[in-house]
Amino acid sequence: MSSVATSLQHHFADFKQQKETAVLGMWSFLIQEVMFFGGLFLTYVVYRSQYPGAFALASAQLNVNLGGANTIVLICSSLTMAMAVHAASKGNRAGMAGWLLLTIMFGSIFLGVKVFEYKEKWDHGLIPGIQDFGLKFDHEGVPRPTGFALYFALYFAMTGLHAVHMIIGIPLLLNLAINGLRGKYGPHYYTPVEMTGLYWHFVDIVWIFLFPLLYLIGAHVGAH
Amino acid sequence: MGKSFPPLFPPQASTVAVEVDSLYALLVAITAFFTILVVGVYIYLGFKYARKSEAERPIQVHPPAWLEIAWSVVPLLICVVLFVWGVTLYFKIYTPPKDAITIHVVGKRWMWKIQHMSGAREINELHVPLGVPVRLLITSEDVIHAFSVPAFRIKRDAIPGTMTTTWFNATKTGEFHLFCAEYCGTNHSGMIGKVVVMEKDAYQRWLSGPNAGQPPAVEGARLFEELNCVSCHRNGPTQRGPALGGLYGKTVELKGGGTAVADDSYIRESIVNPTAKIVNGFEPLMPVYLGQLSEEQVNALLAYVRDTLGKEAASKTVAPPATVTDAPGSSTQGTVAKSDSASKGR
Amino acid sequence: MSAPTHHTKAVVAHTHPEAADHEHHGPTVKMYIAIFLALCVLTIVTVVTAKIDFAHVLNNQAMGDLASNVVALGIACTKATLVILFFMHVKYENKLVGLAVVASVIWLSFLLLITTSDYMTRVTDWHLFTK
Amino acid sequence: MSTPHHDASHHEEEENYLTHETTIQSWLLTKDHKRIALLYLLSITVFFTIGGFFASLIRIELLTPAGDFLTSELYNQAFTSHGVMMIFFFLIPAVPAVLGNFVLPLMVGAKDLAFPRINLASWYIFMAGASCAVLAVLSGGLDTGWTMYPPYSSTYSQSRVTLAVLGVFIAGFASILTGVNFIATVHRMRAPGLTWFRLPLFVWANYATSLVMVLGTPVIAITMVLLGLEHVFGFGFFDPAKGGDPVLFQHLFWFYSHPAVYIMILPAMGVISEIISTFSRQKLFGYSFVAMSSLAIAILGFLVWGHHMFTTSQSPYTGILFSALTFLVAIPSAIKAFNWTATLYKGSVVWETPMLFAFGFMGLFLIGGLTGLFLATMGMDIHLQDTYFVVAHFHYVMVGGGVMGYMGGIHFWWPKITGKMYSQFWSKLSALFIFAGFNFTFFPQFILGYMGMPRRYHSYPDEWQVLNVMSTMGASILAIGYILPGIYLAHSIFFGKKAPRNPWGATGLEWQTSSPPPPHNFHETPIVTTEAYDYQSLPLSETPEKEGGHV
Repeated sequence: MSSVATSLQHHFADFKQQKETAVLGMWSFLIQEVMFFGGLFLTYVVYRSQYPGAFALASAQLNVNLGGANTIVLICSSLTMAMAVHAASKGNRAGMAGWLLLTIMFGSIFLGVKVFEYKEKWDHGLIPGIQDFGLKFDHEGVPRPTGFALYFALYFAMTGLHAVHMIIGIPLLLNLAINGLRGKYGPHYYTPVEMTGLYWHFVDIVWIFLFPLLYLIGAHVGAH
Repeated sequence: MGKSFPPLFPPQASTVAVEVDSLYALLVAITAFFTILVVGVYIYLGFKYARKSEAERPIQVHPPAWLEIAWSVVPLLICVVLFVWGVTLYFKIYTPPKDAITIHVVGKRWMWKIQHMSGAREINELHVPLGVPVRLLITSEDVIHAFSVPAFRIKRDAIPGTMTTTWFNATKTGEFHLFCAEYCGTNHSGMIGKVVVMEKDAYQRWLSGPNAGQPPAVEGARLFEELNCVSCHRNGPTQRGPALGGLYGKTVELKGGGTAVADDSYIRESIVNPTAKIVNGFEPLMPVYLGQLSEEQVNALLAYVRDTLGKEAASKTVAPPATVTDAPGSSTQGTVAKSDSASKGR
Repeated sequence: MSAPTHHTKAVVAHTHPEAADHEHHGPTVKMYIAIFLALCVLTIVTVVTAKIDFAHVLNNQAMGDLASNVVALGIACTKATLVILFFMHVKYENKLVGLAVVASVIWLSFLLLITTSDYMTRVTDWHLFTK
Repeated sequence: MSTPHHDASHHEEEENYLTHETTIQSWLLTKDHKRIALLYLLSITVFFTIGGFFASLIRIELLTPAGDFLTSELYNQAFTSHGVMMIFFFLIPAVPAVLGNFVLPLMVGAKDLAFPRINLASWYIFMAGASCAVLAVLSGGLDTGWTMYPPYSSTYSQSRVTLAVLGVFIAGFASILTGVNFIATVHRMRAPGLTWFRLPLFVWANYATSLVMVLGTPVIAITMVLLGLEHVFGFGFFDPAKGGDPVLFQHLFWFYSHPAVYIMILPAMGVISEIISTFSRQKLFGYSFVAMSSLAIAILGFLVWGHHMFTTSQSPYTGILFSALTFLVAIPSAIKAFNWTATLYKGSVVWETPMLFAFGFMGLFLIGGLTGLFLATMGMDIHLQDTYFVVAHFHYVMVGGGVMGYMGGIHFWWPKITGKMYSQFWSKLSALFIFAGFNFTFFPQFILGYMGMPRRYHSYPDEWQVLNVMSTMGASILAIGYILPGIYLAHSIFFGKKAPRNPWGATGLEWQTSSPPPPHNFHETPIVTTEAYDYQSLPLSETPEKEGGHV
């Protein structure tokens, strides 16, 4: 379909310039993503330092093993993404498409587990503003400490925005796989694959921090 | 102030007003000097070197390094002076003297509710004695407001969930504007009032006039019984929290390390959100009063703990029962640690 | 901030699209798998260590909390660094990309450190400054 | 900068970016940075008009002490709409997205911005955000103030908070994408030989601005998300009743919104550097100091946000840090002002319209910047915080600085953008009206502020009426000053004299191509061999008399 020649946009001198520009642009975009999540991390740091006990107690409501398994799933998707870029750089169309589909699969598993976890929170009434009886009293009717509800507000804001990023990423990956099979990319031009890869790895990194901050701070509370 | 037209300064009616105005005068002078200098030089050069022919190709001027350094360093030095004076003045404006009397201020859309410790209450008016330092403890019931008295050059935000402080010492009798300076909704510009500065004896008469009421410390004592605070915070078999006699202003040791000064803010927080700081040797058993008590009720309890219990001799408080002092440490745990090492609070 | 000007010149030098970078010097598959395994191991380590109550072990609440946080965040930072350097090829890109990563960390720390400095040093007892 | 003047032979009948395609589709789907700049120009002019309309409502209401022209609700909506429209939908995009978009690729000798499709997307995103905000204003209004402080905005306001928050959130991404585009363009798209220290200062200024846009804007985006979640679902992030702290919002908000002031002022400073150098035919005095001061302002500007919070419960220790860093920002600003003035020394100065705007900028920005020192001084700020002093200060910076720079830039590059010359008489009259009207409007507000008049007041004590009437009178003059360009600039498009390639005798690469430029900017990629502002090698044929005199 589209030949290599048309992949070079008119305002660039050559592929090297085009690729370097794209890489720089993508990293600039990722910087803003860091600051975007930064606002959430700040909110987390402030309230956790104010209500450490309530945060640990609230965190103990999460399933650490499930979260850990999901982390491994996301790391798998990062590996398959890296392999997809690698295959693209070698001009291996089928390989690239295959790795991308695997990435989509792992991403979907992650989101599926997330849906399951959200459902569990719904059942326990831990959703701020919507289904929040569990945020006010525990099952024995003892009032929750101040900060308990803030933890879940942060939990949903942080994991929710993370999930939104993945939901945006999956169609992008699918599009790449289709275009890849149609031969749009080759060893000289696979910038879109590489850029989407950067985005996907970034989303993975966000989770690498969300996991200990949200799941692990109450792990020893649950162990008692 | 005279009726000079148009007026340039609000009345100078507090001890800090003169210094604020002096600093202001310095800043105005700096602003005027640099504006006139730069604009003047700009106009002068603009006309002196006006283009005489279209073919003009002026020789490039290369700036000497000393000039660039000079006009970086001179503003820096001016800034250092302003910075130091500004910081000093800031602490002066916000640090009340030890002998200041306390008045509670609660902002609520769209009124200022004021309570004197003698029991007098007023709304949108603040009567104060001349020449006596007055400390204001400010909070809000709903949104953020700001308590502003231009004649005193003071302003402090009234923040819901937080207690802020400011103070003044009035130097002129008369009536002065009181404003809400932080936008608070529909009738923001109606949240105004006046500060009335009176001679000391006139103030005393006013206190016992028609605005008089029950002192907040008395109301606080009643609440202390009614809410059953007394059962846990009194020495005896039912004690489960720190005894409060002589507590005010002392440093307490906190569970998990660290200390806190039992100031107004600490006591307020310990009422509305008691799990935030647990005194060493106790368990977080106290119910949360966040949203359960009005700001006035919290202030009444605060006044009771500060003005009544706080004046009790600290010796009346004893260590909590031995059952809860099994943690390693000295026997003073759970009570006021009589250390003078002031902590910065949070 | 002064970015490498030689890049512009490099761009000018490369006028043949065909000659554009084919010198691929990214990580190998073997390295990817090694990184992946390291990430998995670190995940397991962080879960296991999180279940230890350091406060109980050290017999000190504050030190215990600190230890848990340092271990959890230390592992998270290590994992993130591995992903950034290898999966995201920063180790193999030019310095400007590295600068972008560093800048994002610095700006994030501006936001976090200065704001938390406020919460850690708030003054409620202004009598403290009374002479 | 000397380049081969290859296009001298065929510049009369040449196809340009305006004429090569004329369908509506060719405008709405254009990827040409010059056309996107014009789309932005049109849209922000509309938003400026809306914002100006609300400003006039405010000034009419304040003619009398009593609140008798508008109800409190309407007044509160008027100042909120004025602020939201002017800040998020006029000032922030004004210089970067219009002038930067048009001129920056030309200045670096590129055929377009690095990512043309993303550039177009940014305009659509901007319009989507603006539509939400305009809809919020029309469908019941917003009464939270542009600062949207909770818990008023989150819990108490009955107005269209959700829609407005969504609008600001969306529009933020337009700004981010513009920033990403500029950064990649400046790093990777410069013409051969155009090294960093040969770049025009407008490019430096826009580069610094882009850093602020990319590093700061996402924080307001997430803040809007948190506020939206709080308002719609009651998540409680800033609700003291749920353990939240309303002051945290102020930290998050000002982490962006203070640097946002530099998004408005930095590129305007870049415009002023271009204008002053061009109209005095001198290389900008202390070029590298001015370039570096842009970066210094961009970086230091991120570390001062807490000076908006000296009267809150913020720690006084953190306050000291913020105060000190705020004073530090004064240094690079002072360096700029002194170097601009010194540029005129031994120059060849003409007082064309852009130079008049630059002069206006100098005067107003100096007062704006120096009154910033009052507010950085902690003890002084207690008295001045949230009064009309602050209102006057930021109008001097953002309108006196930002809008003056924008107007100067529009008048400077108008011949390049449209290929037409505008009326010298009317444009100079407009510059005069704006300068005089502005001072008349806002200078009395400094005095009102020191008297203690709080901002956002619908009614006020009687003794302040005189100054308020003066302010309203000044605003009427200012309004005429802003309406005039709308007339004579529009007139020039149809009836103006044809503009030559380089009407001002300027040195930037944008003046080496025809007016208006061809669709791909340059017929041959220019090669740069000299530093910026090299008027020595400007050929005599470049002067207005030789080239512009006969058209």
